[in-house]
Amino acid sequence: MITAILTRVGYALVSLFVITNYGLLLIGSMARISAKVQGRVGQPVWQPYLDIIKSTAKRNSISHGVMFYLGPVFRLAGGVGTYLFIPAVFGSALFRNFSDSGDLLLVMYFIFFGQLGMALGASEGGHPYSAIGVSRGLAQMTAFEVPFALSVIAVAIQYKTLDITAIVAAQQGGFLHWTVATNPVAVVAALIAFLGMSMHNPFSVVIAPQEIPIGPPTEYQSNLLGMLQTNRAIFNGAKLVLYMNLFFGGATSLPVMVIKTFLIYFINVFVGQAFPRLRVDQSIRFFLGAPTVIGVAGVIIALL
Amino acid sequence: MVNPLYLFAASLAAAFLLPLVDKLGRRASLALVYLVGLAWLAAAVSWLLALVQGGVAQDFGTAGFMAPLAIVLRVGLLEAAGVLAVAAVGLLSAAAMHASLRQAPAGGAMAFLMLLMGLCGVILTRDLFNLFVFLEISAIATYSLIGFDDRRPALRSAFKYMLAGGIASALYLIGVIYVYRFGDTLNLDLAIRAPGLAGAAGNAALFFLLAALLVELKPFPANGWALDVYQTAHPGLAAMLSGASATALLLALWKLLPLFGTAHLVIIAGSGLATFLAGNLAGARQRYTRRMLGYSSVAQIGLAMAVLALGTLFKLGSELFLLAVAGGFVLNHLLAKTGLFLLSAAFEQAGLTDAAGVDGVDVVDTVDDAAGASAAAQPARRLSPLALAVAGGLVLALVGLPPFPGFWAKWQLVQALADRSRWWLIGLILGGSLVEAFYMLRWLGRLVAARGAAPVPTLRLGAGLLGPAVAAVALAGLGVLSGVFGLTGALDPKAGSTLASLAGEPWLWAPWAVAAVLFLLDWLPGWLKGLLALGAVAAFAWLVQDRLDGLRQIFAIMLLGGGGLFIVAALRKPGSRGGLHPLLAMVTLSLGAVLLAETRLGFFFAWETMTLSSWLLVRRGQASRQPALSYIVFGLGGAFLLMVGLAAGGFDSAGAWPSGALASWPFLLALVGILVKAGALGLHVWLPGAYAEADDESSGLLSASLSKAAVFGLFALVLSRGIPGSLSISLGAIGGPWLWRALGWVGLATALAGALYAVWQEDIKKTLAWSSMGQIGYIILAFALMDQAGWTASLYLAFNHFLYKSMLFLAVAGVIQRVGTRNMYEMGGLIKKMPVSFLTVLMAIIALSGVPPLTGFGGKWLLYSSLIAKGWYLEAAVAFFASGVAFLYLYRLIHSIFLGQPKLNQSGVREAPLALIAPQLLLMGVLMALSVFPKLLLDPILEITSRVFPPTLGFSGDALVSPLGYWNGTLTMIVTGGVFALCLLWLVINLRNSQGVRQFNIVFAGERPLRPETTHYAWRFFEPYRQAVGGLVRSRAERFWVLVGGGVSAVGGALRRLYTGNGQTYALHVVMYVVVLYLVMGVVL
Amino acid sequence: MMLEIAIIVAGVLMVGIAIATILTRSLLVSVIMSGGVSLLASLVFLLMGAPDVAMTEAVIGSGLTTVVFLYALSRAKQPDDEDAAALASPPGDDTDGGQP
Amino acid sequence: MKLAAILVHLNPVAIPGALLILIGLWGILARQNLFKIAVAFSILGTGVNLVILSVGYIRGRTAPILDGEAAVASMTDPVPQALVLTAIVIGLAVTALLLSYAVRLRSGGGGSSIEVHGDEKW
Repeated sequence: MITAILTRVGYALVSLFVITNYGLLLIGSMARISAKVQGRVGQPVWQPYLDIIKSTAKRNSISHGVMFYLGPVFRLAGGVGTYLFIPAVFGSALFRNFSDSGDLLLVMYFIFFGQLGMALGASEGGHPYSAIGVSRGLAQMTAFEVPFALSVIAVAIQYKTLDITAIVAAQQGGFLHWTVATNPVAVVAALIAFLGMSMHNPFSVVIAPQEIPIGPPTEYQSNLLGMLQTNRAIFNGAKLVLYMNLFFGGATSLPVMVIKTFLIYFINVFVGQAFPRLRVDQSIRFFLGAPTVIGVAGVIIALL
Repeated sequence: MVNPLYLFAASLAAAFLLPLVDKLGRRASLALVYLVGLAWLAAAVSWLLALVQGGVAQDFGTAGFMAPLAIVLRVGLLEAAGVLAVAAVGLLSAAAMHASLRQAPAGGAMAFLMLLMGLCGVILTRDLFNLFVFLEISAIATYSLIGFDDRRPALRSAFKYMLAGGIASALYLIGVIYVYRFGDTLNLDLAIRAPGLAGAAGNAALFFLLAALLVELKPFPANGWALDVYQTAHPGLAAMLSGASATALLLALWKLLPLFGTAHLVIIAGSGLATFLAGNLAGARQRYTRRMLGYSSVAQIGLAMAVLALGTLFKLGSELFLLAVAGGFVLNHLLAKTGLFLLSAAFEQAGLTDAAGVDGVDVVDTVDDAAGASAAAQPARRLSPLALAVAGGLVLALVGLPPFPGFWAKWQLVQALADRSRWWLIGLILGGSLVEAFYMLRWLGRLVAARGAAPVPTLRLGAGLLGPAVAAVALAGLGVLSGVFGLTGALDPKAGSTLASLAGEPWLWAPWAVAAVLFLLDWLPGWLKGLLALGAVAAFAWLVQDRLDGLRQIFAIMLLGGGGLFIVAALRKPGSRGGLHPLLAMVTLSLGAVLLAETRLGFFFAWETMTLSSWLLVRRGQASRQPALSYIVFGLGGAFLLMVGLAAGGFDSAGAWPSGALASWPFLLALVGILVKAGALGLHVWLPGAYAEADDESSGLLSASLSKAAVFGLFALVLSRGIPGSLSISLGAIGGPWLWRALGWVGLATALAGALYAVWQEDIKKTLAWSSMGQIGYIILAFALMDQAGWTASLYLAFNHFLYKSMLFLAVAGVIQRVGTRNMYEMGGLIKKMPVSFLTVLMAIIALSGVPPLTGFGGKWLLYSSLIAKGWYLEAAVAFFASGVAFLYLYRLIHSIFLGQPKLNQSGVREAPLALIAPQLLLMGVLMALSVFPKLLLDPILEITSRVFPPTLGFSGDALVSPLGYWNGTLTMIVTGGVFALCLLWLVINLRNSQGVRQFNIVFAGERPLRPETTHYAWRFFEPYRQAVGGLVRSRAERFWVLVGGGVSAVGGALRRLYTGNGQTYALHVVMYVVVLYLVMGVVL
Repeated sequence: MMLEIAIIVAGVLMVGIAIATILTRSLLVSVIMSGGVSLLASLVFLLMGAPDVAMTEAVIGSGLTTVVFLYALSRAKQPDDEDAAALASPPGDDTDGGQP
Repeated sequence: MKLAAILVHLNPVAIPGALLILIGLWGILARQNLFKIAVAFSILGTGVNLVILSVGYIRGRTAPILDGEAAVASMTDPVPQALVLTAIVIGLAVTALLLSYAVRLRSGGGGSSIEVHGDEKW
C-alpha cells in the first residue's frame, strides 16, 4: 500500500519535472521564433531558466498580506494540479499522473483554480490595474469557454465518454481516427478558444495591465515571480497536453507528445503574430459569435 | 325557544320609550340600546344552543295564527346564526358609535334600535311582504343614521342611498304584489310550492323581487351609492352596513333561493361575479381607506351571492356544503370588515387623519397629485404592536389566508369547482381575490411605519381597538376551529376525506402555536427569545424526525437546520428586536410543516403559512414596503396556481397524479405556482427586492432555506407522498418529454439571467439575491432531467446551495452590520479586519463557482455528466456559460469587499459578532467534511434517487462513476491539498524577511495615490461586460409585469369612472342594471 | 260601467297631471299637482271598493305629504323656480335666474 | 273589434299606475332639483300603490268589510289593501326623510341641484 502510494507520488514528480522543463524550453523557443519572425535576434532558448533562477534567488521585500502571498501559491497549485489530473502519455504508467481523480470535467474546472487564486492575490496587492485585468480576464473567459465547452461536448458525444484516457484510446490507430480528422469543425472551435485561453494576440488585452510597468508583475517580485513563471510553463504544457489528448490523438510516447504539443502551440503563436489586439467587449462578442456557431456545428456533426 | 316576537316587541317598546328615558340622560338611553342588543344576542345564543343540541327549526306564528293567515317567523340554524351575527356586530358598532350617539339627538339611538330590529326581522320572517316591511324599516333607520351626526358628506351620500333604495323598494313592492297575484300567497313556504309562480308571469314577478334584493346587495355597477355611504358614514355604521346588513340581506336571498329558477340563478351568479371582479379592480385604485374597504365589501358580498347561486346551479354539493362555503365567506367578511371599519374609526379618533383628510391612512403610493404627494409619507405615528396585530389579523382574514375562515371556504370552493371542471370560474374568483389581496395588503403594509428612521411616537388606539380586537380574535378562533375540527368540511358527509380538515395533521399548526407564544413573549430580551425560538425548532425537529423519509430528512436539514442557524444569527444585535424571533421561528416551522404535510389541504395550508410568515419577515425590513408587496402578491398568485393544481388531484395519501394528469394543465399550474416561489425567470421580479430589503438574517433564511421549500415542492409534486421507505414515481404517467425539456430551459434561462443580473449589481445583497435565483435555476434544470443522475445532481446542488448561500449571507450580514452600507464599492480591504468572514466568503465562492476540490465541483460534475448523458448538449453548453458568468460576480464579491484598498472611514471595523461567526465556522466545517468525503452526502441522495429511477450513477470505491466518466472527490482533495502544500512549502522556504507595506505604498499612473477611492477599482466593475452581453438581460420580465399591473390598474381606473358621485347617475345605474338583468334573464330563459 | 269610465277618466287625468308635475318649473305648482295626483288616486281607490285605503291616501298621501313638502320648501328657503339655484351661489350673486 | 277586446282586458287601474311609475322614474332621473326629485318620488309611490291595488281589483265587488250579510265571494281581496296602507305610511316616512335631507343639504350652503352634491366619487 505504502509502496504503491510512494510509487505514484514518485511517478507524478517525475512527470511534473519533465513537463516543467519542456514547458520552459517551449516558451523559450517560441520567444525565439517570434523574434525571428519579427526580424530580431531574440533571447536564448534557456532564457526562462535564467529568469526563474534569478527571481528565486532574490529576497522578496514587499508583502501586502496573506492573500497576496497565497496568490502565486494558488496559481502554481492550479497549474500543477491541472497537469496532474491529465494523463500525459497514453498507456504510460509514469505519465498517467492522477487522472483517476476525475474526468475531463475535473480538468476543465481545475483550470479555474489557479486563475481564481491569482485573481484574489493580485487584488490583495491593492493596485487598481490588477482588478481591471482580472475583470477583463474573467469576462473574456466566460466567452471563450462557450466554444470550448461546445467542442468538448462534441468530443463527449463522439466518444460517449468524458474519461480522457478513454478518449485517447478511441483515437488510436492512425491519423484518420483523430478528432481533428473525424470532427474538424469542433477542433476549429476549440483552437479559437485556445487563443483566448492562452491570452495571445488578438485576445491579449487581459494581460495589458501587466505591460504597463506597474501591474501585478511589479507587485509580485522575486521568488513570487519565480513561482508565476514556473506556473506559466507547467500550465501551458498542461493545456497543450489536454488539447493533444482531446483532438490530436494523444501521445503514446514522450517524443510524440513533444512534437504534437509543439505544433499546437505553434499555431497559437502564428495567429498571435498576425492579428492586432481586440478590446475586451469586442473579443467577448467575437467568441459568442462565429466560434460559438462553429462549436454548435461541431456538436451537430458529432450527433450525425 | 324564546319567541322572537317578544324581542320585536321589546325593541319597539324600547324605541318608543327612548325619548322618555332620554330625559334621564343619554347614558340611560344608550344603556337601553345595549340592553336590547344584548337581548337579541342572548336569544340568538339560546336558539343556537338549542338547535345544535338536536333541536329543529321552529316556526312562530303571530296573533295566534299560522300561515297563510298570519305572518310566520322561523328560527333555524342559519337564522339563529344570522341574528347572532347581527346582534354582535350591532353591539360592536354601537360601542364604536357611542361618542357620536351621545352627542347627536336621541333619534340616532332610536334609529339604531330600529336598524337592529329591522335586520333581525329580515332574517327571521317567512312572509314576503313582512320582509319588505323589515327591509324598509332597516333602510329608513339606515338613512337616518347616516345623517344623524349632520356631516355634509354623509348627508350627501344618504340622499344618494335613498334614491337607489327608493327605486329598489318600488321594485320589491311590484314584485311582491305580482307574486301574490300569481302565487296566491305571501308566505314564502307556500309560495315555493305555488304552481302559479312557475310560468313566465311568475318568473317576471319573481324577477322584480330578486332585482330589488340584488340592488340592496350592492351589485356592480348599481352600487355607487353604497360606496359613498361606506366612505362617508360613521365607521361604526359602515361596519353595521357591511357586516350586519349584508349578512341579513344574503340570508334573505338564501331564503328566497328555492323560489328562483335557473335564469334567476344565472343572473345572481353573473351579477355576483361581476361585482366581485369590478369591485376589486376598482378598489385597487382607491386612495381612501374607507372607500377601499367599501369596494372590498361590495366585492365580498358579490362573491358570497355568486357562491349561493353557483352552488345550486352546478350542484357543487349538498345544501350544507354550500352554506359552509358561502357561510364561511360571509362569516369571514362579516367579522373582518366589521373589525376593519371599526379600526378605521379608531384611527380617526386617534387622529391618524393627517394624510388623507377624514379617511385615515392613505393607501396609494402614486404621487400624481398634491394630495398623493403629501400622503406618500409614512403615517406620522407608529401603530402599537397590538393594534398592528389586530389590523394584520383582520386584513389577512379578509384576504383569505390561513388560519382564518375564508381560507377554508376558499379551498373548498375551489376544490368543488375543480371537481366539476369549472376552471374559468376558479380563474375569475382567484384573480379577483389576488387583486383584493394586493390592495388590502398594500394598505396593511403602509400601516407599518419605517423603522430605523427618526423615532416615531406610538399611536395608541385605546378603547377603540376593543371592537376590532374582538373581531380579530373571533376570526382567529373560528378559523382555527374550522381547521382543527373541520367545521365546514364535516358538514358535508359526501365530500369525505378530500374535504377533511387538518385533524390528522396537528404538526401543521406548530408554526402558528410557536409564533403566538413567542409574540406574547415579545417583551423578553432578544437572546432569550432567540433561545426559545431555537428550542422550539429543535423540539419540533426532534418530535417529527420519525415522520420524515430520506428525501424529507435531507430537506429537513436544509430547512429546519437553516432556520436554526439564522435564529442564532439573529442574536448578533443586542436588544429586543421585536417581532424578529417569532417570525424566524414561524418561517422555519412552516418550512417544516411543508415537509410534513400529507394531504393536499395540509400542503397548501403549510405553503400559505410559509408565504405569509416569510412576507411578514420581509416586511420587517427597513425599506421593504414595495418589495414586500410584490413578494406577497407573487407569493399569493403562485399559491393560487398551486391551489388549483392541487385541487385537480395529486399529492395525496391516495397517490400521485391521476394517470395522464402530469401533462394536463392543472399540473402545469401547480408547477408554475411552485416556480414562482423558486423565482424562475419571468416570475422572479419579486425576488431581488425581497431578498435585498429583508433583515440581513432573514434574507439568508429566504435564500438558503426557503427557496429549498420550492425545490421540495417540485419533488413533492411529482412524487407521491408515499410512506417512508417506498418512494415511487409512476413514470408512465409523467407528462411528455417536451414538458421536462421546457422546464429544463426555464431553469437554464433562470440560471443564466440570475448570473448575468448578479454581475452588474452594486448592492451586495442584490448580488446574492440574483445569484440565488441563478443557482435555483440549475437545480430546476437538473430536476427536469427526470432521471437518476439529474435528480441526484438536483438534490446535491440544492444542499450545496444551502451550505454556501448560508455562509455568504451570514458573512455578508456581519459585513453590513459593521460597515453600515450595502454598496460594495463603499467597502474594501476588509480582509485584515474581518478574517473569518473573509475565509467564509472565500470558501463559499470557491464552492459556489464549482472549482475543485470543494463540494461545488461535485454539483457541476453531476450536472454536466447528467446533461450530456441525457443528450441535452445545448443545455450543457449554456449551463457552462452561465457558470462561467458566476465567476464574475463571485470575484467581484470578494474583491470589492475584502481585497484592495481599505476605506479610511472603515478603519475601526471589527470582526463580525460571534452569533454570526459561530454558524459560519460550523458551515465551513460541514463544507470541508463534505468536500473530503463526498460520500457522506451522496450516499443518502443516491439511496433516494435510485429508488425512484433506474440507477445510472454509483460509487466504485471512492469514485463516483457515471456512464460518461468518474469523479473521485477524496483523491482530488488529496492531490490538490498535496500540490498546494508543495507550492506553499516553496514559498515558505523562499520567504526571507520581507517587509509589510502600508496601504499606499504603491505607484499608480506614475504617482503615489492618497485616497483609497482613486485606487479601489470597484464601481461598475464589469461595465465592458455589460456592453458586450447586457442585451441578453434587459428587464423584460419586469416590464411585462409592470404592463400587467398597469393594465389591471387601468381597467380598475376605467371601471371606477362609472361612479361619478352624482346621485342621479347612480339611480340611472340602478334602473339600467335592472333592465339589463331582465334582458339577460330573457336570453337565458 | 260608469264606475270604469270614471276610473279611466281619473287615470288619464292622473297621468296628465303627473307629466305636468315633472315638466313645470315651479316647485310650488308641482307639489300641489302631485297632491292632486294623490287625491285622484284616492278617488280611484274609493271607486275600487277600498274606502279605507282611499281615506288614508287622501289624508296622508295627498294632505300630509303636501304639507310636509311646503314646510320643507319654506325651511330650505328654496326659490320657487327649481332651476333658480341649480348651483350654490353666494348671497347677492343672484343674477342667474334661469329665465331670460 | 280586436282593439276593444284588448282594451277591455286591460286593467284600468294598473295602466295609469305603471305610467305614473315611469313618470316618477323620469322625474327622478331627469330633474336635478332635490325637491323635484322628492316630488317625483311621491308620484312613483302613488303609481306603485295603484299597481298594488289593481291586483285586488275585481269588477263589481264591494269593500271587504264583514258586516254579516255580504258574502265573502263578493268582496275585493283585502290583502293588497293592507299592503297599500303600509306602503303609504312607509312612503310618507321616506318622503319626509328625503325632504329633511334635501333641506339640510341646501341650508348647509350647498345648492339644491343634485349635481353639486357629488364630492364622493371614484
